[in-house]
Amino acid sequence: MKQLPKQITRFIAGDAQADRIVPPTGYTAELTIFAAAVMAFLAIFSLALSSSMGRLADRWSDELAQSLTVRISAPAEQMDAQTSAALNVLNTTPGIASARAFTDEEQQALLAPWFGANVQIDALPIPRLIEVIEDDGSLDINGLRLRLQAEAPGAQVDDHARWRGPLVASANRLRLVGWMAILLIALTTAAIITLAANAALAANRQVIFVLRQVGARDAYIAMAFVRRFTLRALTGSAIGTALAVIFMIVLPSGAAGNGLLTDFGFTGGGWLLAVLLPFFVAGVAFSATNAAARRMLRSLT
Amino acid sequence: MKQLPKQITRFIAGDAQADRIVPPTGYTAELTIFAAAVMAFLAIFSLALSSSMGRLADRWSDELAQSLTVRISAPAEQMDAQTSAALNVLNTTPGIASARAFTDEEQQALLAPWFGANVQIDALPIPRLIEVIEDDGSLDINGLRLRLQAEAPGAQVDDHARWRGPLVASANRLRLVGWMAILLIALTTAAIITLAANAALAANRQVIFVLRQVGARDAYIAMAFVRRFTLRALTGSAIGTALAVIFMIVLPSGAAGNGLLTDFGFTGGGWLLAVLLPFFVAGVAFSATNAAARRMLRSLT
Amino acid sequence: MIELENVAYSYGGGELLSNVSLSIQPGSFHFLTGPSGSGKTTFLKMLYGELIATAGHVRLGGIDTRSMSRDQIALTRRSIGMVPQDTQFLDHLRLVENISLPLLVSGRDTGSAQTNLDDLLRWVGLTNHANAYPPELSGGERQRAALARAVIMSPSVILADEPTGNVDWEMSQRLLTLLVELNRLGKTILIATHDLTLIRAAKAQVQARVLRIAERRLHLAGADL
Amino acid sequence: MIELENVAYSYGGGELLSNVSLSIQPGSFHFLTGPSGSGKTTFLKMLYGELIATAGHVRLGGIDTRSMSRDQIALTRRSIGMVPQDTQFLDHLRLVENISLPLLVSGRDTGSAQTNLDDLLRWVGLTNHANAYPPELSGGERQRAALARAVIMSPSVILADEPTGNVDWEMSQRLLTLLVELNRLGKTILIATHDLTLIRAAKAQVQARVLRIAERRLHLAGADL
Ligand SMILES: Nc1ncnc2c1ncn2[C@@H]1O[C@H](COP(=O)(O)OP(=O)(O)OP(=O)(O)O)[C@@H](O)[C@H]1O
Ligand SMILES: Nc1ncnc2c1ncn2[C@@H]1O[C@H](COP(=O)(O)OP(=O)(O)OP(=O)(O)O)[C@@H](O)[C@H]1O
Ligand SMILES: [Mg+2]
Ligand SMILES: [Mg+2]
Repeated sequence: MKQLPKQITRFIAGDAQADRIVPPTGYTAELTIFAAAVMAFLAIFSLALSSSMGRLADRWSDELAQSLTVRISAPAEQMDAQTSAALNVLNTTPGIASARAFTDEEQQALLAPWFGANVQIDALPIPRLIEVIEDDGSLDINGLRLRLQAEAPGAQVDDHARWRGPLVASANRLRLVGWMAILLIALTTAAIITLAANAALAANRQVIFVLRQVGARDAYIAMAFVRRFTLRALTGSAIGTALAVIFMIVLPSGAAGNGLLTDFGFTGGGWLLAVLLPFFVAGVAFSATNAAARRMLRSLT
Repeated sequence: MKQLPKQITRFIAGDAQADRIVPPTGYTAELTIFAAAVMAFLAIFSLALSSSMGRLADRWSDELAQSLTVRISAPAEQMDAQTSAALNVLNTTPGIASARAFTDEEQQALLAPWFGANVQIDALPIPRLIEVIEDDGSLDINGLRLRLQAEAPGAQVDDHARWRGPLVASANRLRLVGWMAILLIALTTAAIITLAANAALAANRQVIFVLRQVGARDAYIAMAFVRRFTLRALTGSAIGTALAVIFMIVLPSGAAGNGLLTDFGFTGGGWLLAVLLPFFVAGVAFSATNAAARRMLRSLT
Repeated sequence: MIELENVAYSYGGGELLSNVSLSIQPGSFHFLTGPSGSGKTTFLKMLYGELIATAGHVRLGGIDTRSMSRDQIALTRRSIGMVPQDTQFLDHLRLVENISLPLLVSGRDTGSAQTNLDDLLRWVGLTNHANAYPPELSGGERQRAALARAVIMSPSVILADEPTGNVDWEMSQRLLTLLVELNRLGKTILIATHDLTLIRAAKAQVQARVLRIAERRLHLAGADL
Repeated sequence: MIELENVAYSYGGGELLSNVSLSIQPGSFHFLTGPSGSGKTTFLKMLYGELIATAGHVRLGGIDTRSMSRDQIALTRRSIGMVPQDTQFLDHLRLVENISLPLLVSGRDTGSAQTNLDDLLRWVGLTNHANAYPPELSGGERQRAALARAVIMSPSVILADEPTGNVDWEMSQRLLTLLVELNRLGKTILIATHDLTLIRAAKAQVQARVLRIAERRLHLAGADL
């Protein structure tokens, strides 16, 4: 294990002379670098999309948690009694984290759009509003309605704010699409690199034949090709990743607010993934080329 | 021109004997088909994303167009006069398509969330609401406020519904990202096919040399390769397109409502583009291979 | 008719061949000799449009190869059979298909050449290998296949570059007989070889001129060969 | 020491070689002849681990090639210099690099072999082409380069498959002299050739046995050659 870093250094530094035995493979080289770059670019973008959508879904879910309102319409003298009865019911209902009556100031603020800021709220027969915060999805709204009807006849449950539910579902689905795209891109990268490595090896059959003929061992021949392809894949995907990151940074960040993509990009974990991506691609290239080289070698004596 | 269909038929049917002169190119063949398929798949998805986002942005923009409300709070006896004065101002303001006072029933419906459905609206000192529909973005809200202050002192302009603005911007940006992805994918496809064609031609240098040696014309040699690659690209991208379309159809369509992706997919024009995509890819393959073949041929006598 | 007028060739360094003038009459039989590396292959390639003289004129059928279009060169090659020194084939096609390749690429019917093809295979001793793929052939078999491919179109000129380098004496006599027969039918023959015994054997059967490359020039060898 | 015991080889059809037994002593000089397609190349490939006998045993240094691992074959090849009939090189490397390739792949210092390399290039007449790329060489030059590559490691066995098929008489004498010299230094030499004059010339310089393949069997040719 202590040898590993040395091995890696040697792998990257390579043996300048041994390297020369593999011809510059021209188009397959460009193909590998290019494909690795594009795939890394697309992967980073999908990752950012997934990650943004994930955060959006989380935020909207949080807002949804406060989406239930109970409205008590009752004659002024019964108002307080019914309010505390309703609060009682709510605080003993499973699935509800907390329930709290709005203060007069809060009610006034809510109504401002309709009446203007200078309305005298006490002069109006305004219902009392109770803000309910759910704690998970387990709240049984119909059961709650029945219990409230019994305890506080003037109480009405209003979940009109639930309209954001489908939005959350959509954001979650976009996140899923993002992850699927990443998976697809990873598979494609592996496949393209494998095919490119195979194509290069097939094109270099003569080289491999000559090397075997003059007494080269399989490991020596395979390593020469593997090094080439791994370094190419690493280079390509590093370029693609860097371009994608730069692109995301300079992408105009749009209007502030709760927009969909105003915070398009990564959080900490995403950055880590972005840094690891080129090494992942290099790893794929390493094993693909190694397998292809061994297979080709076995077909020659 | 009348000859064109015949030429195309001949191109696809090919010359079975002439075809054999090009060896089955193994890995580059698989590479081309695979790359074309994946790229078509991704392109269709990006197209669907763009198209969905476009529709979403359009719908939200439409809703935004009705996002302005004017509220008239005035003593009951001045209400009608101020309302018609305000309507007057609104109807002569540039950038406003129409303005219309809500009826009592509409106002009651709007207030229902706050007071319940059985509130007696005439008993309340409720302001009159005027729904304003903008026609483009040219409305000068501050100018409008000043004019209204002069004509109808009780009028207040409320554009609180504008909160969806950033959402529309975001949807538009997602649409843009989708188009950028399509562009990137198109460029990548062209590049991968070009590189694969070049790699295959480089690997077949001996074949081309022998053919020239025995008296084959450039056009004959080039066409053999071009046919191969074009048909491969067509096959690959048709497979990819078909898979993407099937995938989109079976993708669970999620909750109904105004979700982001509940109508993820194409409208008419999108379907047309999907059908055309494989032919576009085939066209790219045709010109890329032709250019590569001509280039390689010129390097041999 | 092949004409060379003050031809020179250089691969970029000094001139390999200088001031070569020659006229090869239709129906004539020529040998080309010279030490290894003297330029025999280079010379043949010029007669074939694969290399263009760096100075002077090489005229095939009266047209300077330098002014020929690529298609003209392709068409000219259909009347020239070339046996290259390093024989190359389409490795994915069987031997018969490789031998009839010139017919295929020129759009001729390969069926009508069938008897011709069978006779040819028998003569060069490859009947048993008709369905083999080129990598399955021995060195001498490849050389014989290349000769068969060169003559299948019944070209008016046959250029052969060391056609007997890998075959035994008996087989080289057989191949020579084939070329002599073709010459009697009016074909022009030019053979580059370092095998002096082959030249001597040929001279017994046909009137052949021997050209020798020495010190960048083309000489006509005397009767001492 | 190379030993063959009841060896047979078949490419899938009938047997090409049958019942071949032979023992090649270290330091011996052998020629292998036979008509084109008789199996000379096939025979050499078996002595080299490229083909494995379909019956019988081929033992190199006492070990049956059939039971050798791939790495063992690679290592064995470092003590066998092979001049193949169809010479192949790494076309992206210069001639000197190609000739020293065996040193490179076996991890030996190419620097120490420098004088050796220079002498060798001079002997095979390729000093002027040291920096050329293989596709820029003539047929004979390639063959000479292959011989140089085969002997650069000073292997104990040298197998040469038609090493003079593309060179003129003088050059073939030069190459023969090189091989005779190496034989005098104790190397085992086996040359497959159809060139009987080469064999005769060699017999004047060295005690050589001539093997002939005929009708699937290996015969020892008499003194009549
Ligand atoms: N493509 C090339 N670039 C540079 N030099 C070349 C090229 N091809 C051949 N030469 C050089 O030109 C010289 C003549 O080569 P050519 O093949 O014509 O010789 P040759 O007479 O046919 O020899 P041989 O009998 O060995 O076949 C050689 O020294 C060779 O190295
Ligand atoms: N890979 C192969 N598959 C099938 N048959 C083969 C293969 N290689 C060679 N042969 C056949 O085996 C026979 C012997 O081939 P080999 O190359 O050993 O002959 P050779 O004696 O070296 O001939 P030459 O003097 O022409 O080089 C030939 O008839 C050839 O067609
Ligand atoms: Mg030559
Ligand atoms: Mg042989």
